[in-house]
Formats: sequence, structure tokens, C-alpha cells
Amino acid sequence: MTAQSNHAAELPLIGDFSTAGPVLTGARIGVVTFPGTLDDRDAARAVRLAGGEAVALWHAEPEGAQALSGLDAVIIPGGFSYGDYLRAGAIARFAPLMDAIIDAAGGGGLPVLGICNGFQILTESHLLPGSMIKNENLKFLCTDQVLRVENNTTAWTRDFTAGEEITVPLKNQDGQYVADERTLDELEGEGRVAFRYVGANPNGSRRDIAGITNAAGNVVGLMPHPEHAVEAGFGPDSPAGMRLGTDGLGIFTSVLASIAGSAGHTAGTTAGGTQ
Amino acid sequence: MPTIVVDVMPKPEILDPQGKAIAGALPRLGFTGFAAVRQGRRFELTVEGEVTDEVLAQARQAAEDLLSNPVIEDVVNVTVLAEAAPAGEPVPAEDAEGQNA
Amino acid sequence: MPTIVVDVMPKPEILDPQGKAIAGALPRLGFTGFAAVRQGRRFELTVEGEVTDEVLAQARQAAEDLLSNPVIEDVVNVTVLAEAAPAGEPVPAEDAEGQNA
Amino acid sequence: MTAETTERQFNIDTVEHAATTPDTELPWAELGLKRNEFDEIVRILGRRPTAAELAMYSVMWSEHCSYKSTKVHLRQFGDKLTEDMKKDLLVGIGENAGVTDLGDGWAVTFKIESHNSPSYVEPYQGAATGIGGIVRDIISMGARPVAVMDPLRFGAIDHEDSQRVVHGVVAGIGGYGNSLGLPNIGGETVFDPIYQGNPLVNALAVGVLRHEDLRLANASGVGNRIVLFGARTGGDGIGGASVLASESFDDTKPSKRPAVQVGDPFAEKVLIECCLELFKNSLVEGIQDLGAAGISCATSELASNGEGGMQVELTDVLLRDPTLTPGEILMSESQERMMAVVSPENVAAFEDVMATWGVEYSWLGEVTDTNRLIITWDGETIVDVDPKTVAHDGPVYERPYHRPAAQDALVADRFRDSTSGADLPASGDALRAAVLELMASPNMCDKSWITSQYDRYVGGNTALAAPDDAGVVRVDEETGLGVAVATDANGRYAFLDPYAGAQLALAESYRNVATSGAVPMAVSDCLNYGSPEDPEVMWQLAEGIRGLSDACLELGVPVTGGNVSLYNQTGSKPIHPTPVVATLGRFDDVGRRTPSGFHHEADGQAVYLMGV
Ligand SMILES: Nc1ncnc2c1ncn2[C@@H]1O[C@H](COP(=O)(O)OP(=O)(O)O)[C@@H](O)[C@H]1O
Repeated sequence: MTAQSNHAAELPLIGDFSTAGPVLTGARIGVVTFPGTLDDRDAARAVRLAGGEAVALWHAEPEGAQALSGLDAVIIPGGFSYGDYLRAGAIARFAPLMDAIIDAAGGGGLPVLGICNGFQILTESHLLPGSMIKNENLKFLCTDQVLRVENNTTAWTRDFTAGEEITVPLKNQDGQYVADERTLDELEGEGRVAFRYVGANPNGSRRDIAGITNAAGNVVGLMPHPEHAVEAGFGPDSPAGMRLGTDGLGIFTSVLASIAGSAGHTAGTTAGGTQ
Repeated sequence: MPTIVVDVMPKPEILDPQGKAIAGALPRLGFTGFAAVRQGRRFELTVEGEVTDEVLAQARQAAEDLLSNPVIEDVVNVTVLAEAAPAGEPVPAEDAEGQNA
Repeated sequence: MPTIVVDVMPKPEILDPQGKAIAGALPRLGFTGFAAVRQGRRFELTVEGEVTDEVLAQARQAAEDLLSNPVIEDVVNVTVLAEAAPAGEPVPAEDAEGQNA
Repeated sequence: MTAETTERQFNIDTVEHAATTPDTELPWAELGLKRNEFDEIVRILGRRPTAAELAMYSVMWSEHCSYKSTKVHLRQFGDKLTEDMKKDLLVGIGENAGVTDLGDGWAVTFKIESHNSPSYVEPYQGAATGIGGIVRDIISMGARPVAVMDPLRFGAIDHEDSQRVVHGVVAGIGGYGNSLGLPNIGGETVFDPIYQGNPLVNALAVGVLRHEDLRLANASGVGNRIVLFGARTGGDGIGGASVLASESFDDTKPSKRPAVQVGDPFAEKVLIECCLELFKNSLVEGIQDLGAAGISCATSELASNGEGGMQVELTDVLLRDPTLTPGEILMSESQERMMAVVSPENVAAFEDVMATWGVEYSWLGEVTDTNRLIITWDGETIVDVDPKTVAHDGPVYERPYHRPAAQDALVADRFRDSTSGADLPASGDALRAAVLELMASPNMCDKSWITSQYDRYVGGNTALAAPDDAGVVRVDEETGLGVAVATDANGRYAFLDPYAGAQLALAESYRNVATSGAVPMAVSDCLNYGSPEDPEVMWQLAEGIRGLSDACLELGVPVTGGNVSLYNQTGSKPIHPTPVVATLGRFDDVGRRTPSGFHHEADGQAVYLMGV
């Protein structure tokens, strides 16, 4: 993960993904890889397709803060970090890099997105409230899922309209979002439900919650996979045609817009000092 | 209501990937006193009424037939939980339990 | 080598889909004596050397920090397992354990 | 990373000891060897084998590893090859998996394998480790695995045992494949009572590589080091060989040896990334996955494919179960392990990669110029063999076969002549009812209750998956270069006519690949049959191989690898012959793939039926 690719051309399946791709905004977005992470290449591709530059982050970076310096946002992608053994996200949460991410994300700092396993890691880290338990029917479920964007003011959702319905793949076994009633009321009261499932609730999540944000709107977690709906031909079915759905791209363009809209690329400073 | 506890563990000779992953994580968190970890399952069966011999026998049978997979797991305990702490109260860990063996 | 057992159960107010599925299956198999089932986890930590207070304290801390998620789970037991049966021997389920409570 | 312990006390049966105790009774029959096979081993060695040697020969000369009943027939796949069929073949049959050139410096490798009987015993773990095993075959070629498929055959859907098997198998395939990050791009699900006691769980994996990353399983270069890495070795899969628990063969100490292997998909995912980093930095000279026959297979195949010999110290193997004896260590089928050959100057870099990924490893020995495979236990020689006699020169049988006497009656038994055939639907209503009945049959109805448990999105390169006729994955994002794969078989056709049935299986998978828009290039097959010792089954098998090889020649696609699964029978009742055929095709640009099924975009467009 750390070595540079020898191949000049972009090789999406073999080699390093961090250097290739058009960079439109100059924004640099870190994509974290834990042992067992699966969707890191996909998240990096989504960042590139949105116009940003993806930077590979290894979970064991000894100098976490330094690894984050110069980055404008971080994505914790999906997969089965540490096999999802014990509890999904439970072991990954203790990676040295996570401490730095928790620090940098605090107080409305670094934009952080957790997708699926990444969301689970964010709840285990208490950056986001609640937790995930097994799907109601106990089975892994892979399906094209309609979501409603409930909050379009976060760093990761501003390119959507409020109430917009989008289709992105959902795929997980531990996707049932739970929290105590007080927390749920609070989330709803403060408008911190970012995404809700539309149609039949696929996994039993409380109040159809698919994704939430922290109070500052910089940390967002969701179970479905927007990075799998960014490229026509490889996404979910859409009204335009089979596998043509690209609704997920808005998540990644949103953060680029947020970064461009904020005072320059300052995340490095919040993450522990400019180098 | 009384509760019967059924404990199921992976057979010792069978690989336990979960236990292995936990054993790997403990020292990274500074817990260095442990040589190995195995993860099993604990079931709490709530009994309607009294724990008769018949009910206990049912629990034992259910442990073998449904709650464990005899190919890879052993039922290591079927015991009646003394009724006391209101359900959900974490039980103080101080009092050691006299575990069967 | 001595073993410390850590038991973790889902909080009572948290839905337990696995327990629910088992509770649904039991009557279909003729086990009708049970009103509810909850499924938790049992960890067996093997201790290298003696179970000192320090090691027990480590186990308690690990139970809180890593082995359970306080949002959805309770640690219901941290106990030392009496050393006896040779590793791998399924322990007879007959002898009831005096469980703390 | 040193040996865990060398203090284990066994009654070690050394070569020296064997030479001086020729009359020791050995449990060769219990280990599955025939008298003539044991005599052959004694002849080869010029003495009785040691316990460890007996363990090695017995697993390597098994039907599963040696193909002793099918070798004489499988040759046809190599014989019926034209120059044209060979032109894109970088690696043909014989290696862990065949490799086909895709152009632009890319190559693809794919293979299908069975994990049938383990999946009946323990459906979840059996199916899971089936995926794990085939994926390691793909890695060992130097490739990154990019997709899996799972052709399945179960008994009757309403049989009391089917719930256990079906749900266990599907969950196991999903549980392992999903955790590896490999999209499941297709498969088959067939219910038929003939498979009740013998479900078929076949697993296919596809991998892609740059030409320069191609690796083969051979140990060359005297002085190069041998390393075992990945999971520790436990007693997995040697339950049947518990006679080895005491290697002295004089007492019978009770042994607990799991007959089933438990998979650790997380360990395998880490192993994949770790191997890819080794390949990228050219740190291994040769590599072999450990599957059936474990270290026996890896050492003897690496050594016999190389040019010299190999020396290995067995006490250096990292163990999960310290009570294992040398013979058991050699036979263990513990999952998620690989063996590699590393030149001395790369040892430090190799160790760095292991450290990055947190993978355990131990150095076992080195390549020698002796032409012998020598395995020691704490310095004492317990195996001293010509590795070719273990890996390649196993017994070969020309088993007798004949067309079943009942075959004519079977073929003559036409549905139209039967009582139910007498009232074929005549009216519109009856036809409608018949169509509904057909569509509701478990074999025709929607399979999404299975495919929704599999991740088809991971990787972001899946262009087609369920419910399409073929799975399609992109290989190169720049050009859109990609591959299509479809697997098919029809056991009932093959039962009626084993020759034509195998051909039809190929024809169907070839068509499925072609209709997706790809150009078929290569074939892999998994031949699931009953006992080869039954001459009627042997006939089905011989006819199946003859049929498939003829059809491949006709269509101009080479068989690049596969697997034979025999003894799929309950008592004397074999399954229907089930040659599962996978065809792989190439796309210049997966953007041109054609989904199956109608989409509303297509409103108003014409529908044509093509062919005969
Ligand atoms: N066990 C399985 N694993 C993965 N995909 C499967 C499996 N069974 C069926 N499928 C997929 O479901 C779809 C429909 O299967 P099937 O009904 O057998 O179609 P067909 O009759 O066209 O072969 C196909 O895309 C096939 O690949």
C-alpha cells in the first residue's frame, strides 16, 4: 500500500491508486486502508471521478497527525477491517491513525466520511452516536437502495437538494442502526439524520436511519455505498438504464465544494500543525 | 423470570479466527497478560415458570441440537442463573463464579 | 493454563435479532419451555502464569474497552475459570455452576 | 520467527530407523493406499517408507491429488490443441491455474474447483474454504483475484436436510467471498434429488496480472530459501488420518483432529495483499498455495518442478496445535497458507512485507542440488525421496469402463410416451398453467434470494453480474479491457448422453459469454462424477472428457485447467454426471457489454429469435 506503482498508466486493479487521475480542485482526500478494508480503491476512484486527488492512508502510520497534514478530508471506506471479528469496526477503532482522525475531526475540523465499515468504526470511536447490530434477517444483503437526503447542509451532502432521493448500493451484514430513544430523538431534533431508507426498511434500522452526521456537519457516516454509484456502467440500475446510476457522486463533489468554499486547505493545520 | 445460561465454545482443536484477531489486538492496547483468546457464544434462555428437570433437559437438548454446531463447537455449560439482579444490570465482576469443570 | 471468562450480553433495551431468531426456532423444534432468548458472547482469555489481581484488572479493563461496546452491550461477568478438564475435553453440562448475580 | 519448540517428544520414525526395521506394520490401507501402491512405494524407495513418507505418498497418490483414474483421459485436453488454440496461452494445464494473454501486457487466469464433500459435512465452512482454496490458486500465479462464481447443485428443495445444506453453503460462500472483496459475478443453482447426499459446491475464481508478474510453482536456484507464511498449521482436515497420531504405530493415543477446516477470510484477504506486494517488488522466485495435502504437496511440487532438490526442517513450521506429529504436519490442510522460494538477497525485504501486513512466517529450508526432497525433524532425516515420485509419478489406472446396459432403455424412455406425457397441455388455459408451474419450479424461479447475499459491487469493476447470463469485470480502467465468464452444466442431459451432455455444457457457457458481447477464449471445467471404480460411471467420465475435448477443438477454445471430483455417490447410487464448464471471453471494452433482459429503454424495439 505504501510503495509507488511502477506502471505509468493508471492500473485500477494492481498497483497504487493514489497518484493517477485528473485533479480539478487540488483538494487532497485521504482514503484509509486497514487490514481487511475492501472498498478503498473504489473510494479513491470516486474521489478522482469527482475531481479530487485521493491519497492512500495506511492504518498504522506511526505519525498520525503528520499523515493527515495537507489533507482536506478523510474517507474511511467499507470492508471487513480485521474480518469484522468481535464487532464490526471494534478493532480498527484502536489504530494509531484513528486517534489522529478523532483529534482532527473534533470541533468541526477535518471533514470525515465513514462508509459502511467506516461508519461502524466512527460509532465505535464515538465520533458518531449509536451502533450497528446484525441485520434484522441476519443475512448479508446486497441491493440497490433508495435513500432520501434529509440534511443537505453537511460537508458531504451540500450538492444534493433537501429531500432528494438517490439510489446507491447497500451491502452489509451488520447494518441495523440502533441507539437509545433519547439519542434518536436528539438526532432527529437536531436534524442530524443525514440519510433515510426509502421504501421497505432493509435491515431494521431504527427510524429508517441510513446515515447520520455530527453536530458540526463535518463527520458523516452512512451504511450504503455511494462510491459504488459514481460511474455509468458499473453502478446500480437507474431510470436512465441498467447499471447507469451515478447518484453517489454527489457525496464526493459535495466535500470538494465544501473544501473549496472554506478558507483554503486548512485541514492540515487542524490535524496538528502545518509542515 | 428464571434464566438458563448455555455456553458454547469452538472446539479447542478448531481454528477460532475471532479469538485470534482479539488476541492480536489486546497487546496493541497494552493488555499483555494473555496468551490466547477464544470467542464463543452465551445464550440466556428465559424460562416461563419454574426451572423443572424437564425444562433443564429441554435446554440441554436445545443446546446440542440448535444452539451449537457439534461439528465445530462444544456446549461447555448449561446452568441456571440465580435470579437476582434486575435484568440488564451489569453484574459486578468481583465475585468469582464456581464454574464447573 | 488458567482462564478468565468474560461474558458480554446485548443490553436489554437493544433488540437482539439473533436471540429473536432462536426464540422463534425453538418451539418449531418442540422446545416450548422458553419465553425469550438472548445471544451474547463468551470470551475465554488464557492467562500466562498466575491470575494476579493485576491480570484480573486487565481483563476487566479489556472487557470494557474492547470486548464490549457500551452503547449496545453489558459486561455481565468477569470470572476465573477453575482449572481442571484437559484442554479440548468437552465439559459435561450436567454440573450446574454457581453463577454470581 | 523461530521454531516454536523443538522439545516435542515423539517416537520419530527416521529414514535410518526405517532401513533397519523393514518388517514394521504400516497403516497404508487406513491411509487409503492399495496393496500394489504400497509395494510400489517400497520399490521406489528401496526400503519401507517412514511414517512421514507414508503420509506424503498417501495424500499425494490419492485420487484427488494424483488424478490416477482420469489422467489417461484428461490427456485429450492437451492432445486436441491446434496451434491457433495455443496462441494466447501463457500457461496451460498442469500449473495451479492456466493463464491466457489478454493483450496490452495483461493476462487473465481462472479456474474452477469442487469442494463437494466438505460442504455436505459442514456446509458453511466447506463452502467458505472452497472459495478460499480456489482464490489461493489464483494468487499463486502472481495474479490479483478479481471475481468469484459458484455453480451449485442441491437435493430436493423440500427435503428435510436441504435447509441445512443450502443456507449453510450460500452463507459460507458469501461470508468468505464478501470478506475478501471479490465480487460474485454469477453461478448456478440447481435442485435435484439425485444430489441429496452429494451436493455439488463448485467455486471459480478469476484473476488478472501483468505479464511480468507471472509466477510459477517451482523451486529453482540452489541456495534459495523456502518460506512458509500465513496461518499457523493445525490439525485441520486430517481427521481421517488419525492413525498417524502415534507415528510409532504401536500404541493408539487418542487424538483430537478436526475433520473440517475452518476458514479465516480476514487472514486470506491480508494474504492476498501481502502476496501482491511481494509480486510487485519481485521478491519471490516461485510460489505455491497450500490446499489439499498441505506441505506434502507444496514441497514435493515445488521441488519436482524446479531443477534441484529441497531441504526442509519440519520443526520450524509454526504450529497452532503443538501436539501434531511430523506426518500430521505434512498432511495438514490448514487454510490460508502459502509457500514461497526467496533468493537470499530478498530475505530482508520479504520480512519487511510480512511485518507490514502482520503475517506470520517461518523459514523452513532451501533449494539444493541433490535432486532429493529431504525433510528433517530436529536434524534427523524423516523423508528422503525423489520429489517427482511423490508429485508426478503416482499410479495411473486404465480403469475398465462400459456403456451401461440400461442406457438404451433410459434413452428410449420418452416423456411423450409416459402417462404424464399423455396429457400435454392442449388448450390455452392448460398451457398457461404449465408455464406458471414451470416458472414456479425451484430451478427456474428467481435466484435473487441467493445473489442478494453476495457482494457484486466491490471493486467497482463489475459490468455484469446476476441476473445476467455472464459475469463481466473490467480489467483496465483506461481502455475498458475486460473479461466475461459463464458456468453451465446440465446433469440430466449428461445422464442421458454423457458425450453430448458435456458438449452442451460447453455450448451453453460459450453462448452465454458470446451473448454478453465477449469473444470466448478459454475453458476451465469441474468434472463431478460418481465412483471411477464403477465401470458405468467410468464410461460416463470417459465419454464426458471425450465430448468436452472434441467440442473445445471444434470451437477452438483450449481447456486451461480444472478439477475432477469423483466418488460423488451415496452407496452405489452416483449423481448424474455433472461436467460444469466455465468459458472465459475477452472484451476490448466492457462498455460494449450487453445485459440480458429487457429494459424500458428498449421500449418499442424489436425482439428476434436467432439460431435453429
Ligand atoms: N449460486 C449462484 N451464485 C451466483 N449467482 C447465481 C447463482 N445461482 C444463480 N445465479 C445467477 O442468477 C442469475 C439467474 O440464474 P438462472 O436462473 O440459473 O439463470 P439462467 O436460467 O439464465 O441460467 C444468473 O445471473 C446467475 O449467474
